[in-house]
Amino acid sequence: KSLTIREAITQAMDEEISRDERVFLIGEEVAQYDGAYKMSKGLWKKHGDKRIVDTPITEMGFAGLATGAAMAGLRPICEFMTFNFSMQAIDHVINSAAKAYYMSAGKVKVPIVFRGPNGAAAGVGAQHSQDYSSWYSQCPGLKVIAPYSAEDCRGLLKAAIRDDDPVVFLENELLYGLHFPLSDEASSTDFVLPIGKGKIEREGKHITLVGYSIGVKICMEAAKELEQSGIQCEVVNLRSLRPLDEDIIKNSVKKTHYLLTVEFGWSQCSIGSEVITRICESDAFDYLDGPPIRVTGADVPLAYAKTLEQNSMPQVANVVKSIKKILNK
Amino acid sequence: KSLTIREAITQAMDEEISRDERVFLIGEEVAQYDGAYKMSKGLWKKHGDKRIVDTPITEMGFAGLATGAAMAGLRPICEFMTFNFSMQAIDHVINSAAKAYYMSAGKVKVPIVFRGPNGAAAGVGAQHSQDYSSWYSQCPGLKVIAPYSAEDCRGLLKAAIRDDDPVVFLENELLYGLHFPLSDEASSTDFVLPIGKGKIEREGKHITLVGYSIGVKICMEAAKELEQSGIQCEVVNLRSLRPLDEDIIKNSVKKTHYLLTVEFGWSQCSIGSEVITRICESDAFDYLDGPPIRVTGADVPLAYAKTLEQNSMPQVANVVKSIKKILNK
Amino acid sequence: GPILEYDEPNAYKLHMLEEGPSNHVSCTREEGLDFYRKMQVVRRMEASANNMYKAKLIRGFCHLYSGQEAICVGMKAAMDKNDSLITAYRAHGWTYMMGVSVTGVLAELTGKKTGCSEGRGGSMHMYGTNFYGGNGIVGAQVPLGAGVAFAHKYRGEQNVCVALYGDGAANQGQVFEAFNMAKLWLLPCIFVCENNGYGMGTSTARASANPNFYKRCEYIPGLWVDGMDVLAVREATRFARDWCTSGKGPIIMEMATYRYFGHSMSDPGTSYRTREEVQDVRKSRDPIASFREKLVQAKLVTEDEFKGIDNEVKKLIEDAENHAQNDPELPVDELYSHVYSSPPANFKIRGCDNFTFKDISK
Amino acid sequence: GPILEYDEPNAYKLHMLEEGPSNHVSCTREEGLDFYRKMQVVRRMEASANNMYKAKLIRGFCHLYSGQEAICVGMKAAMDKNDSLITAYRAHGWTYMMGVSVTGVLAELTGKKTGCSEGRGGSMHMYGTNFYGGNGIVGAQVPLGAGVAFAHKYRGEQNVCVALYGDGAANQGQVFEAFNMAKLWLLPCIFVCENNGYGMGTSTARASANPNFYKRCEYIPGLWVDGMDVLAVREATRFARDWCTSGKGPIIMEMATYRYFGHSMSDPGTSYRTREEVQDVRKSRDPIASFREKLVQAKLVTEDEFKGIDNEVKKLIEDAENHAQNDPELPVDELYSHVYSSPPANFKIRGCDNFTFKDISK
Ligand SMILES: Cc1ncc(C[n+]2csc(CCOP(=O)(O)OP(=O)(O)O)c2C)c(N)n1
Ligand SMILES: Cc1ncc(C[n+]2csc(CCOP(=O)(O)OP(=O)(O)O)c2C)c(N)n1
Ligand SMILES: [Mg+2]
Ligand SMILES: [Mg+2]
Repeated sequence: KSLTIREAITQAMDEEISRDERVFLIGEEVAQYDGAYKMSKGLWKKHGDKRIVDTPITEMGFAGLATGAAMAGLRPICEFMTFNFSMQAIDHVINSAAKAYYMSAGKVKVPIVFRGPNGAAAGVGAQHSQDYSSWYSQCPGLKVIAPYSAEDCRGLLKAAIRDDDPVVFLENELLYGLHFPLSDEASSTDFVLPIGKGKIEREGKHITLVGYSIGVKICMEAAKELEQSGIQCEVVNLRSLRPLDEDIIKNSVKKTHYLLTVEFGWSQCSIGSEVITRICESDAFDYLDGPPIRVTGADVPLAYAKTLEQNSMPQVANVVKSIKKILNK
Repeated sequence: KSLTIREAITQAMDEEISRDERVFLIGEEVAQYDGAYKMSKGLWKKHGDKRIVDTPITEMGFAGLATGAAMAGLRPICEFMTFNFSMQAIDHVINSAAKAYYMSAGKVKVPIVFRGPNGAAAGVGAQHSQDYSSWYSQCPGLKVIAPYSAEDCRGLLKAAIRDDDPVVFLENELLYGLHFPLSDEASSTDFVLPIGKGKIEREGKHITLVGYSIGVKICMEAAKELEQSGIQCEVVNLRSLRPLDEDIIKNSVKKTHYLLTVEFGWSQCSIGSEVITRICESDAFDYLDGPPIRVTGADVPLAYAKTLEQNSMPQVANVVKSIKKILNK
Repeated sequence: GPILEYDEPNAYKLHMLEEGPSNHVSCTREEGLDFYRKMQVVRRMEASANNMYKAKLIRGFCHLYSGQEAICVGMKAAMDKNDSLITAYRAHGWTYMMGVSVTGVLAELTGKKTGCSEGRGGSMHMYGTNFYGGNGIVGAQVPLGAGVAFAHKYRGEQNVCVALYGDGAANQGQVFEAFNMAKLWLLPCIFVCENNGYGMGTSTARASANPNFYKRCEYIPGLWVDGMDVLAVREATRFARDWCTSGKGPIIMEMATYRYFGHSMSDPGTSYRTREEVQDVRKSRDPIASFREKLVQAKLVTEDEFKGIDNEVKKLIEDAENHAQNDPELPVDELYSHVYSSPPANFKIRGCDNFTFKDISK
Repeated sequence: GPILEYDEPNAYKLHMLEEGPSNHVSCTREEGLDFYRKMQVVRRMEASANNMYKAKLIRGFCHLYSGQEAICVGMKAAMDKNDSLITAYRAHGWTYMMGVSVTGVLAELTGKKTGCSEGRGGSMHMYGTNFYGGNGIVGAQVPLGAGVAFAHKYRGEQNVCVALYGDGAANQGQVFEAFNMAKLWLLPCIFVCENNGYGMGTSTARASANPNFYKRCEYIPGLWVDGMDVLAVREATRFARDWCTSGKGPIIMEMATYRYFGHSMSDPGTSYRTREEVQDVRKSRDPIASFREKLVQAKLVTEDEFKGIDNEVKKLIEDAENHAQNDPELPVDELYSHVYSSPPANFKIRGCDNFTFKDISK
């Protein structure tokens, strides 16, 4: 059985909205328009105005409203049309949602999911292409998920909606239409994945590639390409960025002795920086036989023109080249 | 001659406002009230309504307005009462200010300085204590400065105001009242420091401590304490977080073979992560004789109560302990 | 029983309302005593906070509610126990009125374990049943409050959420965003602007192009209320509550009030207004003194009875102050708890260095 | 010379204005030809963009201005050459009117070096002299525009900034924040809401509690304008400009208009409105056809003359299209330039991996 990412996410929302009366979806164009990227296709028809709520274009307002509703016991799924617009509302994500449980000594729970596409799509320019992974993952109180496959999306979005803490769920528009196989188990309405656990997407022994979201795709493609040169890459799909599954990376590095991270966001203070630093700070440091390095988005605002754009985002070639360099091949 | 940080910043603004007709200060309470933290003491009296502008409490609005004024050729200093409130306006800092020059192929310059206290003050709780260093430093198009001493503040704030690019200038409230010596050279109205260059605050040969802002203070104190145990720490004051002065860190690490970073912000995707990763990716990696590690704020929202608060922020003891561990002393 | 009653012809001004609350206000002796007592508790509690701040027992920010007591007491008197409320950082009075003990408030200010947020929150971050804080971000509580109202409506409850904000906060864009959604969706939300004349050091005239806060929204009815008259506040709140629960959607109230102290403890509060201005309000509009006088003149309560209450209140505050000063802080280790409500398995929180970790998984 | 003149009794509605623009509008033959030509250029330019998008020569977002031409042409006709302007992402028409060539626009859409942003910006990010974009963040351009007006005032210039936004954008809080500062400081800013009935798939009635956008601010005068009548637009803009430059502060204009295409190219634009609705507007309110008809009826211009212009315009567009299709993209290396205006010494920009760096210091 195969499923697109879009279908996986729509299904996950549909199932959880059906399962729990308190769950509702709120955001711009999520109801009557079926979502700007059609992520809520059919949900308004099926669940109606109460559960699927179109908002005015006022991110700060509706993210605040959704957060307030969560404090009062509902379980909103708050869609940002893209996470670029979450910057308008980021104070509510951080100061209202992430910190409330702590500041209130546990009196105020905020079970909310902020979701939507994050990072670059195709040809949408600098303002619409930022990757907020590292910003959100920096903040205690939040859980942050960056799924890759359909299984990730189903299992982790359902888990996020059921979770009692605020969760930021970072999708990727370029993946929405891709098909992924799905096991029977993962198709069950009861299927959830644990937040905070990564997954070995591919086993290998020569180098550990760590990615998240669309970065995993590049890792898998590079791994495939390098197979021919006899290099066996182990690919770690982080799935969760907070908590970060340090153990899975450490164990892999202890086996392979080399580490490369891949992401589409900017390099400075990135997830890659964090992964590499965690390894340095851990006992896995002594296992490193070469410098751990990053493949990331170029350190520029993203240009619109196709060639410029492509060359500002990690490609398989960047990964292959980097691996060959560190492995001295 | 000695000067407080507060005086250094007020002076720098005063001099630049006097020097260039296009420079003005805008923000909440900056004029008639002399600044919430008295950072603009006397400036309104001296320069009047046109140059020192009190705003309503509307961060998104006035940061946008200031950015527009910069696009149109003025050179605003936009004060955030604290950077916590810059979250309301962060879309303008990033999408309007940082990306405009690139998106317009150089047609739209945005010479603006966003400044104010960043990170924790004393007993102000979780919402008022966040360190935004790594968020801003991640973004191309911005220059990001985090000064430590009075010399840093004078030289870098004046440079920032004269710079043609948008600059984020991250001060620290806990440092405002501290006195620092100031050389004659640094007292000159023409004194500016280059953005993008760090400074060796203290020479040493056993380990490199890298800090910024108040982190440098902790490094200096730890270095002093360890001197007695015969450990000579080299302290790098980053000064600029973007661009980051990689060379100064690399050269120091090549000399000392050990690296420790200190900052008050949260650990994940922090400046420390970036510094460590840059070293790993560079030729200095091979010079490391032990794991590079971080001292950071604890991974929690900051509590109000004094003991909790203190223990959530790096103390000299954390640095000393960490150094002794890595150096096996 | 005997009642206090009088006409308050200038207690309200209306915006987009055909009819307003009754100008004839009244209360029973018991109510009168109760309101007086509560206003006194808030007044004395803030005086205690003021003292403890000066004695350096309270740190950071500390925003006193003194002068504004009639609002929390009058409004609460008209609220249902299942109604909700959210306010800004000037939260002590409201915290008490929403059911937290004086010890809960004062011990929070001194950062003690017995504080209502266990000392984690401080002055700006206090919470209680149906009370969503305390918020340090000017204006942020307004959409949050609209969201709480959304939840009431979603569940079909006959309850309202009261969302309070200052005259300074009234200019924040998110307030208008909340107005718009509240009106579109007819949310049972009472938006309350506590207009005390200043946002920090800035007078309403310098911050707001329209300083008539009850007329700040062209599609939501507004009600200006004399916020120094506890009975007018109660009457107006009843009206506003009825408006919302009858399905008409949101309403805005502007409470004309004043703050006696500086913005926070570090502000002497005299550079942007005169001492005379403050004295004037204290003399002519003080919500407690004026209410007391009315009760005395109506011969409902004697001066002796008031003294009795005052003494009681004094004791209550002293007792709370004792706790606030002598109760323990949370143990240091607790800094790691309550970051997450459901921590993932094997989750360890990092402390300030790479050798300090705390396992918080359940 | 001969002129076109007529009365437009329904061209305006006023808010907080005693007097409005003249209902008697007129233009000379030369002006008439000029306006027609410019509207046609914009219309055809968008048609070309539409075609090239379908041919996959344009990527990502592409928001067409078709239907709204009278606004950019009419407003520009009343603006001084030193006046400034900023708009949202529906920017092609305005970019052309602010002095960028059709090639500058179309080649930007195809991502070519000859595009006005060298292909770095795309549909939403075009700029020109006194033209501050194109902005992809709904509402963000409004305070930016107030800031440009602030700069005009700061320098004592007799100029205004026009800040345009959509009906959907009108609910963004930062719009109200900008209104407030503009009024407090009497900034020479014309806030223009281009009300085309929909923000993406949401009608004004579903998004705005008050869909009368000229009456959205209770302290700034407002002017509703028939945005399909180029002469009314010009007349109203003259009025608004005079208002601002005479020191009275900001003014709001609501331009009643319509968009013919979907929101962006991926939106068929038919799920939230009927095909009939679109056809109706095209037939009865089209800004170009109706203006052409008026000029013909007034016997100022003959059909043949119009055909002549149409042919000229067609050629202009074809030529630009040629450039857009055949001009080169920037060399890949250019992706590193224009990140900073004054790059620090020895500054190297990192590419996608640790083996790709570009030294950009001067
Ligand atoms: C978003 C934001 N901006 C600025 C501040 C700093 N600040 C705290 S209170 C305040 C004044 C608010 O005045 P008002 O809303 O009138 O409330 P009052 O203090 O009078 O109760 C300011 C500017 C803040 N906490 N949050
Ligand atoms: C802050 C923000 N939120 C959401 C979007 C996505 N978005 C782009 S255009 C648009 C609709 C805007 O409608 P309107 O203001 O009426 O302008 P029109 O498209 O009709 O010209 C939306 C929701 C965005 N670009 N920015
Ligand atoms: Mg106030
Ligand atoms: Mg529209």
